[in-house]
Amino acid sequence: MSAPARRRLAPDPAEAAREALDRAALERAWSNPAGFVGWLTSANHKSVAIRMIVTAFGFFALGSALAAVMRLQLARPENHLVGPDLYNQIFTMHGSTMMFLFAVPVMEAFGIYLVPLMIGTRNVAFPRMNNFGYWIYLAGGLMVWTAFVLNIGPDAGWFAYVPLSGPAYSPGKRVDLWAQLITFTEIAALVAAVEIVVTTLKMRCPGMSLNRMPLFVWAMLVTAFMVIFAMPAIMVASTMLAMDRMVDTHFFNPAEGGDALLWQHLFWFFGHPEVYIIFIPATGFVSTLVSTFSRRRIFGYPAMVLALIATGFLGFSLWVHHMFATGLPLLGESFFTAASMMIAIPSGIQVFCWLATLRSGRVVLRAPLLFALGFIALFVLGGLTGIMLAALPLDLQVHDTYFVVAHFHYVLIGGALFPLLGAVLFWLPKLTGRMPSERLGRWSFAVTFIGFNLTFFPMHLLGLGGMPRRVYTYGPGVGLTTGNVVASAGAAVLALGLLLFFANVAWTLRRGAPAGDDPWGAETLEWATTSPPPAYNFAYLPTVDGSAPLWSTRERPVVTGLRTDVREVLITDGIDATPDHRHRLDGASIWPFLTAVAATIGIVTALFTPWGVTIGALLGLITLTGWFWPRGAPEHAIAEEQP
Amino acid sequence: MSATSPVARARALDVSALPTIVYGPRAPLWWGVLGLVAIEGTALAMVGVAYLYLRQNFVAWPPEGTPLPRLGAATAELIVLLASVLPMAAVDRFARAERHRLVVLGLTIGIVFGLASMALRALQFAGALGCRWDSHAYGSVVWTLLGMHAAHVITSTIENALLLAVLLIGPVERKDFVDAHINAFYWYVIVGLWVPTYVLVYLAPRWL
Amino acid sequence: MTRVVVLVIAVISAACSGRMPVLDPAGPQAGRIATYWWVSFWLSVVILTAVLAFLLHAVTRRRVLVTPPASPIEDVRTERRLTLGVSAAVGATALTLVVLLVTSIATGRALHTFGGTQPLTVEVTGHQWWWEVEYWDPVPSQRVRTANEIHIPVGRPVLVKTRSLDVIHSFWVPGLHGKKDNIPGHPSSLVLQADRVGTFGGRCAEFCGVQHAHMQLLVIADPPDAFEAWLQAQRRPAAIPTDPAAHRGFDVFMQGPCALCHTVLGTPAGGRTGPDLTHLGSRTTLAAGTLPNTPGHLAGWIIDPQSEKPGAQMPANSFSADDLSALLAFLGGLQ
Amino acid sequence: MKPLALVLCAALALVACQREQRRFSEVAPSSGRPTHPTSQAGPNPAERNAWATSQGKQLYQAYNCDGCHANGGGGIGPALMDARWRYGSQPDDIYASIVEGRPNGMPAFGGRIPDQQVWQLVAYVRSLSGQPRFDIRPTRSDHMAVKPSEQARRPERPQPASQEPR
Repeated sequence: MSAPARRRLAPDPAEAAREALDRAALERAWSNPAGFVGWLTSANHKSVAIRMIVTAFGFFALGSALAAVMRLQLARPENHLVGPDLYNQIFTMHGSTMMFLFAVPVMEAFGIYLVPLMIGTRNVAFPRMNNFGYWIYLAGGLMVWTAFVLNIGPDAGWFAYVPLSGPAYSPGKRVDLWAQLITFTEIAALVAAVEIVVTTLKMRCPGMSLNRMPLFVWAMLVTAFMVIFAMPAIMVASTMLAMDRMVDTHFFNPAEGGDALLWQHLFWFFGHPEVYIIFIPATGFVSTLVSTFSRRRIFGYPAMVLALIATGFLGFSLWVHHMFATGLPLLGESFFTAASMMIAIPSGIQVFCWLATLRSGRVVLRAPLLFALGFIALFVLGGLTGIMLAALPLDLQVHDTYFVVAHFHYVLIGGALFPLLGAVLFWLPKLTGRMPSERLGRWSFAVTFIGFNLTFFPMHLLGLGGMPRRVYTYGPGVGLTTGNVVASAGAAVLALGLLLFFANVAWTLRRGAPAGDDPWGAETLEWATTSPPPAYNFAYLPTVDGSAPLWSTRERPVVTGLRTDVREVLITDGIDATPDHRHRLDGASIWPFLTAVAATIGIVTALFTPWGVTIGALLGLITLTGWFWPRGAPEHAIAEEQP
Repeated sequence: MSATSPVARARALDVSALPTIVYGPRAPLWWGVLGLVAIEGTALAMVGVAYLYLRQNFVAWPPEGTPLPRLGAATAELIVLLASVLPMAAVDRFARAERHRLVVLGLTIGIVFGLASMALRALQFAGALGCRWDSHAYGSVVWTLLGMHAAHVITSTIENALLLAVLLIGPVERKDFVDAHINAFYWYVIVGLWVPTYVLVYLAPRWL
Repeated sequence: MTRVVVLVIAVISAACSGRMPVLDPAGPQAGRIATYWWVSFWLSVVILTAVLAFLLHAVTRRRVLVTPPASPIEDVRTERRLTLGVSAAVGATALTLVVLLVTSIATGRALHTFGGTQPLTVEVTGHQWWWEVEYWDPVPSQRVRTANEIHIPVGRPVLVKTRSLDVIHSFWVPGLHGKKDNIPGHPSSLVLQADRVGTFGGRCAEFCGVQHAHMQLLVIADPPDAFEAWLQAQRRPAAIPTDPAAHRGFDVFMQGPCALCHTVLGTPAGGRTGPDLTHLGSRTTLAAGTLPNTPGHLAGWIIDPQSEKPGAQMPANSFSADDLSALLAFLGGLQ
Repeated sequence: MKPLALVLCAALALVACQREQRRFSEVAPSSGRPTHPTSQAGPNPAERNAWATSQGKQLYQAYNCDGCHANGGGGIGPALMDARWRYGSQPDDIYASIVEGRPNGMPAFGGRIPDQQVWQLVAYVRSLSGQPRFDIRPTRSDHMAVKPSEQARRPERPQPASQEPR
């Protein structure tokens, strides 16, 4: 069992044979059951993550289709393509889908795929929870999209401001569906966040102290902490909303001492960190891409880490800049203006460090890097308009106009989607074992970049021209036609660019050249294993002594002595990653799926009657009993003490 | 390229001598429960903030026509919960020593305390608050605070009961003791959360 | 890249040909905000240009077009230079932010101050989906209630009190000032002033339901004496029409559906659900800026409001042709 | 799996569309004034639609019904949230009460309130005593109102009350 690592070069045939034996044993221990049931039960972080990424991009396609319909509707004044009722459902679904069903899940999915590989371990800390999280996420998405298809889509905006979203002004089940969507997606997001925190803190390979962690892992760690402290606010708020709507509580009823602003405080206490929850993983992508393709480690690693942490903290202190127009006390507004502007400093540090890395490295201009460079340009522009919005006086003018729409699409598409697309191209060889087309990659970047700017730059001017958000039409002759026409035309170009991108992905899957372990010459541990990685990730867990393990020329020992016949991983100390104990992970199981089904039944029933909560809890009790009931694993019995 | 290059057998890091069962912050599950606690604590804190925020909208607190919440059942529950820390601390300790019978005994006592707490909570819902959840915003927020915390008491008691069943029916595994000690940890948090909840719901109206 | 620049310039020039009320201020409040806009705009242009130039320079220099070389590069002297550079850039960022912060706070304070003149107080209530406007006066009978159009005197500050009884709306007249939300349970206010005669478009800026798009208003700045004359005229109740057609319209109005929701001062009609129609004829638009106020549009609106403004609270009505023309005669007379 | 999902969706669609549809653009003629109530065949469509019932609730205020009937508790007019129905509890009966008026003060609103809105009012009036299905009935208002809300009320079994006024 304790053979030294022989990955590519194995001069000693005896050791090569031993490694082959170990791999065969690991394969048996870590592989999932085959077939449909295996698909439901998977406890492999990679297959769950890929599923989640594919699902998230599916919802992205749906959300984009809605965006296309909105651009068609707004392509000319007083258009009658969709009426106001449908339009309101469309923009609500667009926002909710993109935020809750695409951006957050896809970032966490990348974290779940990459973090165990990057820190050199075999799986995430709670593999069954991981599977549960995926099914809950899928159920939430399917529920709300089914409702939308049935013309019961939520229609009060992704922010669902009360009293508009309350019982008196949103009758029917539309907003209830939105509130339950929140329940679903927040459970999924929180599960993934805890997963990532514990995996990162307890499962890093020996030697990977916190100050040697890849920046992407740092980014995911900060993100996961932000999720843990931000999402409860929206869960509480949406639960209050659901109770106001269903069991007559008065949280938001001004006539009975409730308060409409309470909703806004709770919502934005989540809503603003949410933006950073999407953006921080993207900075992790960019750091990885910039470092790899500059052929040097990222400049200013400690500053980058501190900037991430500072962003994480500051992100919680500026929610009120979404509420400047509500008329809060002046002093408070000045504080929140200052805090909102201050967050530009950590963002600035990151941008400057990337520029310094590019400037001092030897740039290899490959397609994934192009997306990262596009990100820098767009994000700086979006950041600058963000600083404008942080200023109370200017915010009073452009708040809730297309200027804001332009701003947040620059920071969310420019700041998160571009790095994400770059990341997809970059890690596609690892995920699939095949190289994407460089040429298609470059074309898709160019078309997407141009299309994006054509679509969203004019929106700045539309906002200054007085066009508010969330209107289904506008009058002719008020100076809004040109900008809207250009934006709609740009949307077509943007759609073409995205289609090219996904065509590239499809081409890669069918025709891509074999990638090899490390086609980009990257530095982090996921490139030290095969592409795609085996179920157990590494035959022997690596150890590291620096921050760019694959670029180090020093020889490092590998970990031996972990059992290969069961799913055993090495748990290390949280700070300096010294080996602490061996831990057995749970294997594949149907119960997480059944628990997700039980929860779904409960949550959906709760749309109609409060008894749904009880029903869901009872069903959940049954499935959780099945989940945790021991099934006589002899190697854990007291009698059989391990050495 | 160290991780991909051949290494001498002597330089391999052999971890086979490391333990497989550990307790406390060394165990990943402990951290997982800590994450859960952070989430639930934040959620409860948010409702607490909402309570204080809604206070501003009222002249009197509780609002006129609503009596002050009665202290009896809640204070009794506070005592029960604080006392329940003792058996659960025993579970914690005996679990680390893998003392099967004593853990079973401690859990049983813990469950009895949990049931007592639930009964006392039911009494509070039945009348101690002096209003319904749909009376006014005050009613909504105090019912929610109590309800959220009650959900935790119920969850944790059920968890203890399940674990007790596992320990009684078997086959008992060593990791069940890790679970037992983590249940104790979770129970401490629930007792800890009852203190600010109690203060907000029952004492704060007397001061605010 | 050039293509992009050319396109962007084309877009900007195309869009700038339209009117941009935010950048075309007509009063001191909007003026101060526009000044702040230009400060931050030019600073942003400088920063963006600098970053993009540096980025282009960085990636075009020392480029490797082949597959990655094996050994990455880093050397101590370069690192020190980079540290200096990055620190300087961060320092400059902080400095810029301080400048912006101070300017922003100063601008914000200035927005709350106004000259010694006694402001005119107007209470604006947002409804789904129209604006109720009340000119405040210590004598209740002197108060004036109208809808969707606010006349103000040039050169005098106007205290706009915002409130709402249903959902959240936001009062926004970009040529004069920024927004202020109308939130149920949270009355608020802002002070604006017009420095020139003119008509300024405004609208609801907070999503408020199905017809948020058609919740507009007009602010009409008149010379002070013209304003006083207008206000006096608005105080007069409507006269019972003597003209037979209009009188028949009056009957239709009072006995038909209209009076259930609308008020006409001086008549039995006292509904408060819809806009006050006492001086409907003096207004320029119908249905909160949805239609111009012409007899044809008014007729269409009365018969079938839902095709122009689907979801509006006004129901469809059926009148005989005679009744309708009589009603229009009556409504046209409400000057 | 798939056919089952399809069937489920179809069933949902049937149930859902009816209770959720929002029909703004019905160019409904005003209710006939002096004629018989256009008592339609079958039950009131508004009563199977949560949005329409909620519109009825808004109209109940807009048309000042609460001026006499209060929030269902009665005042000048009779209570609407109890089980006593002087002129019948069926939608058609309530329609007739609104359109034709009733002795002792209930005015005739025929010709003043469009038909569609009358039916919405009928649905709401019946929901005051818990008649329509529970997930159609509105929940709490955004103003001071009788508790519990219409949805939380236990449905009353309507009993025709004696004809003489109370």
